[in-house]
Amino acid sequence: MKRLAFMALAPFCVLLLQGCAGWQSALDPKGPAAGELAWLIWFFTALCAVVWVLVMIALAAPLVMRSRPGDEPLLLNAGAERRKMRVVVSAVGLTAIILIGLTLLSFFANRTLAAIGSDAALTIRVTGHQWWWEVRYENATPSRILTTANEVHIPAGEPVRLLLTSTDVIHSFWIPSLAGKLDLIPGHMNVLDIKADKPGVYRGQCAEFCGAQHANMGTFIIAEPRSKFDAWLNDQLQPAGAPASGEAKAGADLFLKRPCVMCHRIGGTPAGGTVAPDLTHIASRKTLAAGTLTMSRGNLAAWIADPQGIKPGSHMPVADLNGDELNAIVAYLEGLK
Amino acid sequence: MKQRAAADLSGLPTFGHGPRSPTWWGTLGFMALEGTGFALAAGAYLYLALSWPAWPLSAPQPNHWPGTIVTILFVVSLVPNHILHRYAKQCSMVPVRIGLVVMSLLGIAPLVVRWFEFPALNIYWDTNAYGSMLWVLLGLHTTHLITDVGDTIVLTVLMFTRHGYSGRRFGDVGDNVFYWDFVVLTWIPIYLLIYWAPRLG
Amino acid sequence: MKGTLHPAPAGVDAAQGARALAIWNSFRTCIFSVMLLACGPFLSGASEPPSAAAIAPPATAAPPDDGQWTMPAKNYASTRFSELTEINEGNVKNLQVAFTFSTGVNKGQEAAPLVVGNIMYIVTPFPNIIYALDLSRPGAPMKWKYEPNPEPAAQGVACCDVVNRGAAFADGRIFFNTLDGHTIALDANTGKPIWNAHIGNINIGETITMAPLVVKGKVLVGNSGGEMGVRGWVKALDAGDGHVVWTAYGTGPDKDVLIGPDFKPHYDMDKGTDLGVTTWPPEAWKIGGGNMWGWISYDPDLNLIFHGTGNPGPWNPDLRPGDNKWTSGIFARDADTGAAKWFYQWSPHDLHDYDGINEQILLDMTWQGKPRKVLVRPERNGYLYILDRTTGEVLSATAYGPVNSSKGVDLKTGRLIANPDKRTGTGKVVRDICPTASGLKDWQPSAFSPKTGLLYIPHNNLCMDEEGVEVNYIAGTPYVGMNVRMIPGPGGNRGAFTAWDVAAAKPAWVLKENFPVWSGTVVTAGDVAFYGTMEGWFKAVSARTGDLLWQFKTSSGIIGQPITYRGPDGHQYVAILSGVGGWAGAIVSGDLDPRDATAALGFVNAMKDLKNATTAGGTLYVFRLP
Amino acid sequence: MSSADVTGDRHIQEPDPAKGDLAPEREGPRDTGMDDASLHRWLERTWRTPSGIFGALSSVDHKVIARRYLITAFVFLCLGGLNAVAMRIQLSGPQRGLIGPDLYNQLFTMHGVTMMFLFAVPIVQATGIYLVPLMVGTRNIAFPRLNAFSYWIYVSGGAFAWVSFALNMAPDVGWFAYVPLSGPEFASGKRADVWAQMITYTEVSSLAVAVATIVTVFKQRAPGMSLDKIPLYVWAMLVTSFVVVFAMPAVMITSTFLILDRLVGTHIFNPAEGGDALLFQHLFWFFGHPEVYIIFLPATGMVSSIIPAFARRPTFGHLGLVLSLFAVGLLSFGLWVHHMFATGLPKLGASFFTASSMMIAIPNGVQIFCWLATLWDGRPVIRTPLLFVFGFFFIFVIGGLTGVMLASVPLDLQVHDTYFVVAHFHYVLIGGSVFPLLGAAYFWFPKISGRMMSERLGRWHFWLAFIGFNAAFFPMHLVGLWGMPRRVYTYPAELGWGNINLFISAGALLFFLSFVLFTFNLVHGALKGTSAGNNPWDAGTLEWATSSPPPSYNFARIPVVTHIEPLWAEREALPVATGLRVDARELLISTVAEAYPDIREKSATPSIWPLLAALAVGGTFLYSIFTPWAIVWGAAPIAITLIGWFWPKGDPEDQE
Amino acid sequence: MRQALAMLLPLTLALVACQREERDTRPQSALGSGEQPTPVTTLEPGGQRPSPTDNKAASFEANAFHMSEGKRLFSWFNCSGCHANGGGGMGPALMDEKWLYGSSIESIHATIRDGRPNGMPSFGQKIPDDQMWELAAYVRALGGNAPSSAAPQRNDDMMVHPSENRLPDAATLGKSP
Repeated sequence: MKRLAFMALAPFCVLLLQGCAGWQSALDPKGPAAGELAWLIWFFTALCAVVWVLVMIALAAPLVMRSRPGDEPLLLNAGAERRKMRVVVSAVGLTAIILIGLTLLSFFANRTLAAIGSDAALTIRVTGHQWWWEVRYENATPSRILTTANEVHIPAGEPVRLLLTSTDVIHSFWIPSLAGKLDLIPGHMNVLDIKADKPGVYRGQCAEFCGAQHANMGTFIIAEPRSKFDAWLNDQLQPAGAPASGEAKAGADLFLKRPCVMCHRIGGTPAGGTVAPDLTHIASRKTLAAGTLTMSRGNLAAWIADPQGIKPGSHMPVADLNGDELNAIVAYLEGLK
Repeated sequence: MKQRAAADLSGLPTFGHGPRSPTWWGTLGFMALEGTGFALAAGAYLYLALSWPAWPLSAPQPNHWPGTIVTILFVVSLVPNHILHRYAKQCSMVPVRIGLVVMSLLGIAPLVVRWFEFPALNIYWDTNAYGSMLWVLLGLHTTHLITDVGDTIVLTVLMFTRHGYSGRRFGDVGDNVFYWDFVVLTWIPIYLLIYWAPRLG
Repeated sequence: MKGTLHPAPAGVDAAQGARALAIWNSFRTCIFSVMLLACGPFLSGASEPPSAAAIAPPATAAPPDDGQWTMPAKNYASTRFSELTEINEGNVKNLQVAFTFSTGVNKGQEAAPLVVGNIMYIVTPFPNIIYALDLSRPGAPMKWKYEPNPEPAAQGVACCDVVNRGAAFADGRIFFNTLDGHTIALDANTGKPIWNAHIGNINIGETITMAPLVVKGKVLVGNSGGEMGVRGWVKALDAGDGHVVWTAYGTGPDKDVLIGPDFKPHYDMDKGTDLGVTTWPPEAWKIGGGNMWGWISYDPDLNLIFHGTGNPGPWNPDLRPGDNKWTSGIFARDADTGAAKWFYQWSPHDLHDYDGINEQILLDMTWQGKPRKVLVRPERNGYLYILDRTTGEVLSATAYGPVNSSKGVDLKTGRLIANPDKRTGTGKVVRDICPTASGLKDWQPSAFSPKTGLLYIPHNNLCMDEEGVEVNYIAGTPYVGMNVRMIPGPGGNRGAFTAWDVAAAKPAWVLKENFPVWSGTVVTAGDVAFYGTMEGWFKAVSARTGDLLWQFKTSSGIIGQPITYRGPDGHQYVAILSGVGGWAGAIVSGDLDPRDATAALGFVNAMKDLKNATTAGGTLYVFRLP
Repeated sequence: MSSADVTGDRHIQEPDPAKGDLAPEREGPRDTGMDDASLHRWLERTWRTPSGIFGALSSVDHKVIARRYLITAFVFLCLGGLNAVAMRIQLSGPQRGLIGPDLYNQLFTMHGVTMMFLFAVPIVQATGIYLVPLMVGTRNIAFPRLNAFSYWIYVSGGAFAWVSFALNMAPDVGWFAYVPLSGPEFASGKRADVWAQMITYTEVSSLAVAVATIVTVFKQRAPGMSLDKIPLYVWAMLVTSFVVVFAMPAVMITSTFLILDRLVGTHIFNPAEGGDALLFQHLFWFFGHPEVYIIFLPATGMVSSIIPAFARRPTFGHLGLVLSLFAVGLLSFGLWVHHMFATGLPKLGASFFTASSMMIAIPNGVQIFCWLATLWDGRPVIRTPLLFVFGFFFIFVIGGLTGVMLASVPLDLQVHDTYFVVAHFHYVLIGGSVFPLLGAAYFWFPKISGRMMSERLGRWHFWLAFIGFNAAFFPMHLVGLWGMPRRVYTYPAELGWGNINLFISAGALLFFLSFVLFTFNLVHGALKGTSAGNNPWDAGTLEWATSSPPPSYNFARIPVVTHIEPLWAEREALPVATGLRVDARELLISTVAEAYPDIREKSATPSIWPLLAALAVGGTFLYSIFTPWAIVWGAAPIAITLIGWFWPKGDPEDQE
Repeated sequence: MRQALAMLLPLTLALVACQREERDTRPQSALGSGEQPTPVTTLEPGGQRPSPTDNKAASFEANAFHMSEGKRLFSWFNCSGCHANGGGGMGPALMDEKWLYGSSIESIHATIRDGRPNGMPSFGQKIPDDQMWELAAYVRALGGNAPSSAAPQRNDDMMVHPSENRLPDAATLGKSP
């Protein structure tokens, strides 16, 4: 039987080794907050494992050592009971000490986390929508306020302050490899401070059930060196480039004539929707539809042609375009770097 | 398994009043859970009131007079209620019948005034959360009031039938008295919350 | 009241040789006026406080009254003051109807009739028909009419009823605007069109409702559409052929706003390069409002025109962080080139749709011992501003009604001190903001009497709840992003007619009205002030005390601008268009449903009972003494 | 201590001589001195459930009702399990298109709602309904008609939810249905209304059972069963019932607020008009956390019953265990906020809740250590029930320890709402409740059915369940830490969660199969099992003192209790009390603390009215999701059925 | 026979409920395009025309999800800018009994699609057909013309009027907004 139990456990060990990697893992910290938390997770896990093993030993011991299966119920021996009482009381005492220790540990970890963003220079407002993220880079000069979607670029090595809120239902912003999650609640404004130690791409996704497409509400934090970040910000602040080809030109016209214009904004054109992701520089993003598809011409076409097949229930409607129209619009959007 | 007689119960009475009777405990249990409901509803009110600096959300103050009249009626009703309780414990039929009729009327009276309390709130339930909470609190208590008055009336009718001459029925009267105390007591904090809390802010 | 008993037009018997008489009459009045003006200081010195005597419009902007009414504001100084005295405090109670005329359009009649010579011109709301009535003949028959046939679709993009605020007369021509964005010049005598300039595009939500102003051979016109994401502008059209001489935008880069080296704003907050761009999120200025749909004044001495700019769009302030230049402010521009001279922003980063387009009355007065050329502005945000019109410096800003959306104006920086408790934003209802989006006073113009030194302000007394909501910019559709529901203000009276003592900076008296006073006003040298109510009363009150002297119930609520003129018979007449509508009266003219608190951008909630008080109409009433 | 001490005549109160206007008390035959055969005939005639469908529907026998409860709850368990299997098939690989989000969201909501409200709470209460009256030595539960009513309410509530599911109307907002997602704006149609009303009225049933249980324990204990002699299982049910009484109103208030917001336009959760979405979470978790203990505490009672029977000695630290039950019950109300750490509450307050959440581990530790001490000192006989208790230790301790991790604010921010949490609460709920329940099923099945279940199949069942469970849920800890949020109907392939999820799904299937085996064992045992006898395990508590299955009257004569394990203490002859009437449903009411005999009270006779009342209430609730006027229209039938219920019928039971 | 009837009853119930709660977001070509001509007047020389109803209208008219989506789009597409929350403003009120261009869902759909001369823009190219049906269904619900079991409810926003499924009762509420 014990062998059976071991066999059951063996695959876990394999999986354990396989794990830890990945760009959306709490065990693969890439920032001070997640690092602190990963340490905490490992410490708690180790301690809990020790406690568990002790309990299991205590459970197994009488079974291994049992001499005679009982028959008549035993009557109690007051002296033996008292001795045992001492053991049990000390076990409880030990439990209490461990728990107090863990409480203090998490209290101090909390304070460490709170200290991360106290000097954040950059403030980004993230607003949750069903089912995408609106990202707004605050700036003292209003004309340098950038609004984009689904991807958060940050300068690496600097603390960044995120202001989290929502306009519809509750969402939760979670980039496991950088920090713990925090909810976006309508009527409330939450503050999350994050910092990425090194440049990189960190995936995250909505962690509070938010309706039909909760599963496909991904986001990315892209940490870059400061200079690259500044350049990126400047690029993004520019209005969309003019369509390059004739097809793209036709696509731009179609964009304004067909349903796209009702919800999306493209800077530099009359399209000014705010209830859907800003598309001014859509082609510069890594993914489409909040992390659902990687950015490519084919996926762009697939997404526009059948959003309800790819992300059923999302607010992107099927726009009833013919093949040429679809190609034209894709050609246009593809050029919006 | 073999048995041996160890006690004789034949001399025990067949009914009891107050905490001796299981019904009393059942009533107490329901009071506990309903009281929890009241407490949570009141807690929700206070939670919202403390969340919003502009509470009561620029609504006009409620007219407290119907509520105050109800409160007075409630407090007054406690006197005959407890007289009724004494007679119920003595199992004397005539005073109990009179007492129940009185208590039915004293139950209906606040219910009638309660009808005027709702408009006196000076706000609708769908105007804003303050209005919602007022209606919820008042509605919650009114539900209890209606059910208890209905209960009292049924019991009154019952006591005028041949089924009344039973120790258990007198026990029921006692429990009814007990529940009325609950209805009155829960009203006091709700009354203060509805009519006087908005006047504080 | 008495007027209703004598409906027959009088004075017909004197019709022979009326023309000659009229000329003589005007001559006589001129002489009298000059005498009066000359004696004014001495006459009034005895009865009025000395400071009042010092306040008067500049003579060049407010020339002596000729008994005509050639522009809605009466004169370039926008005083709406008539020197006629035939109707006065003593006899106004005898006023009776001289004639009436149905415009045939049952929408809000906000226009001021014009009287030039023997002809009265009235412009109706959409479809903007212009009628010329011959005053020299009994019953004032129609001389001609002109139907511009504007596009019906324009009705769908007009924010607050399909009103028109009047025409302007200059050089034998009548200039007026149509809802669908045309400015048209007609021959005043024949009604033949001379030119027709298409300057507004209804497909992006642009309409024109304002009355043009003709200054030095240029027709000044601005657009409406601050609720549709339309970028505001003022254009100067050549009065001769209608070509655009200059265009000054309300937002955007300096060159679009005609900000050049001459631009010398008084306050630091208005200094900088391309503030019309940098105080907006990227490109938001392109759809940011700042429209000019209200009143322009002109000072010939300084050769400056003064005009306000409308609210920034959308209303939801979360969508446009920054000061949102150059919205909700006032420009002084060179009358020839349009170049901006100075600017002052009434409501930086406007939170509550406080358009800055109200009338500005140009006055010369003594301020702290020094004579100053000032500009008086009862502003929508609730303050009565006195600005030095040469520099744009705020001399004083005093609330003339209940205001809690702000805590006053910092005279050092010139900035409005917003009340953080009343800051609106997405997803929360902010309650009891006073004044409302329609302002303590909306477009309805006030009048100033140099005789009394009082400014007669018809205004609202409303408060509101507001909640920002997300909104899409879709060209040609509304771009508001705000749920609003209005409620009566403190005291429960939704309107008031306030006489404001400009020198003392306090109200002389206040008349409470049940409904907002959405009509303009006129005051005469006979010390009578006229205004109308939304129930349909046309009222004459004493300009000194506010006592109600006379009132007449017209067929519909009044939101028009009263005028007074000397008729061909030499007698003084008072005219008003009756016909409820506008933003405040949209519930009646648009047949809106009062169950929806946010209907008509929230105004309906405060006007639920208006449907029981009046119905739609469109009738001209002209009164005179028997 | 002899039995005479506790029931001595000096404690029995004489009837009050002055009794006003009472009808003369009618006398009937008593059991004193009656021979066993005629006693059985008498009692059977008095207490039996009437025959026929009508009779069955009118039954007020706690065992009959408990059996129905158990079977119904088991059916719901299977339905909820099928939901889970469907979800696991969808999740077995990335981007699988078997089930779309609309159905998936209904599936996991129904899974949660069914398991929490239609399976876990009802089944522990059902076990209590069956066992508590037997364990305290009485003839029926207190308020038997209320008990019958509660069943009808429960079953109609469950049917309501599942019929809605069949009609594509099932709630799809998660079992805790946070606003605004479940609010009027974002949950269109009637799905969230179904959630709200179904919750409200299944909780009515739980509350009714809780009150009945409390009163049964307080007032109907056999003579001599003073507080220190109450079996631990009964203590657990008592504490559970108290937790129900104080926690369930919170969820009723929550769901009522929600339905008010949705149907009549109140603004309690509308932040724009002065409400607050977080209020919902506070109210819900004020119920939701105690809910876990409502499910867990009875299971500890079961463990405390099974362990001494197989360890062959009384439980170690009886008093400690009772006190820890109380401590857990009390503390469970102080840690609801640890479900809300990610909502951005003030840091200091959150730390307080960390401390209180950690603290509840101490009483739980006391329990574990006491049981271990019992086993350590006993001479364990390893049979299937005990195997499941071992499984309970193995699994629940992991669940408890991950619970400690979740109680830490910063740590929770990483694992909250991920599969780590899914793993945690399945370890707690399945390990802490289902495994003991399965053990209890094997343990008490002989009592209920009179037959034994197969020990061989039982062992197979255990290992299959044990391995299946751990294979399904242990990897979830990992995948949660790797960033997989809960309630996702699919996940992208590039995140590398595919293999582990396939493994999880395989484990889930295995776990499901173990229940197929269990069902077979149940049916097989009920039909073909060997006869059990009164006390197959030679256990010590009173339910084993009567026949298996027990007669309709439970005990021919009411036992007199002298010891905490009466059957072990009195091995040759059980002391009993005599003197009750046999022609009327008379049972003994005793005093609260010492359990002195106090009153011979009549228990209610069978009645169809509870069913009718439940139909009236159920109809009203159902109708109320369509119009608030339903409450007004429904009041009349409810009033009529309640009057019918309480109006005396002239039975001997009504007369006194 | 009776059994068959007993089977039929839940089946019909199921169908009715499914239709009310169905959440199809992909256009269903099987339902037709809804492109039929819808006259603005009821005057029809030569006898009354059968009322125009196709599958498409029926599948949207009483569907809770679609009406609720319609409500969302009503504000997203700025319908609320002109028609407020049904009370009107720049455009006419939609919650009253007065319909300038017909009150049927087909007429409302045609109004959205083709526009109307006095200011209603044509959204034919700008809004996918299904969303126009959703909007039309919601607009009908504004006037209390939808089954209350499917009508959308209030938004988590300013209370502008009682929720749509209570609108017919609004008159009895007196002062309630």
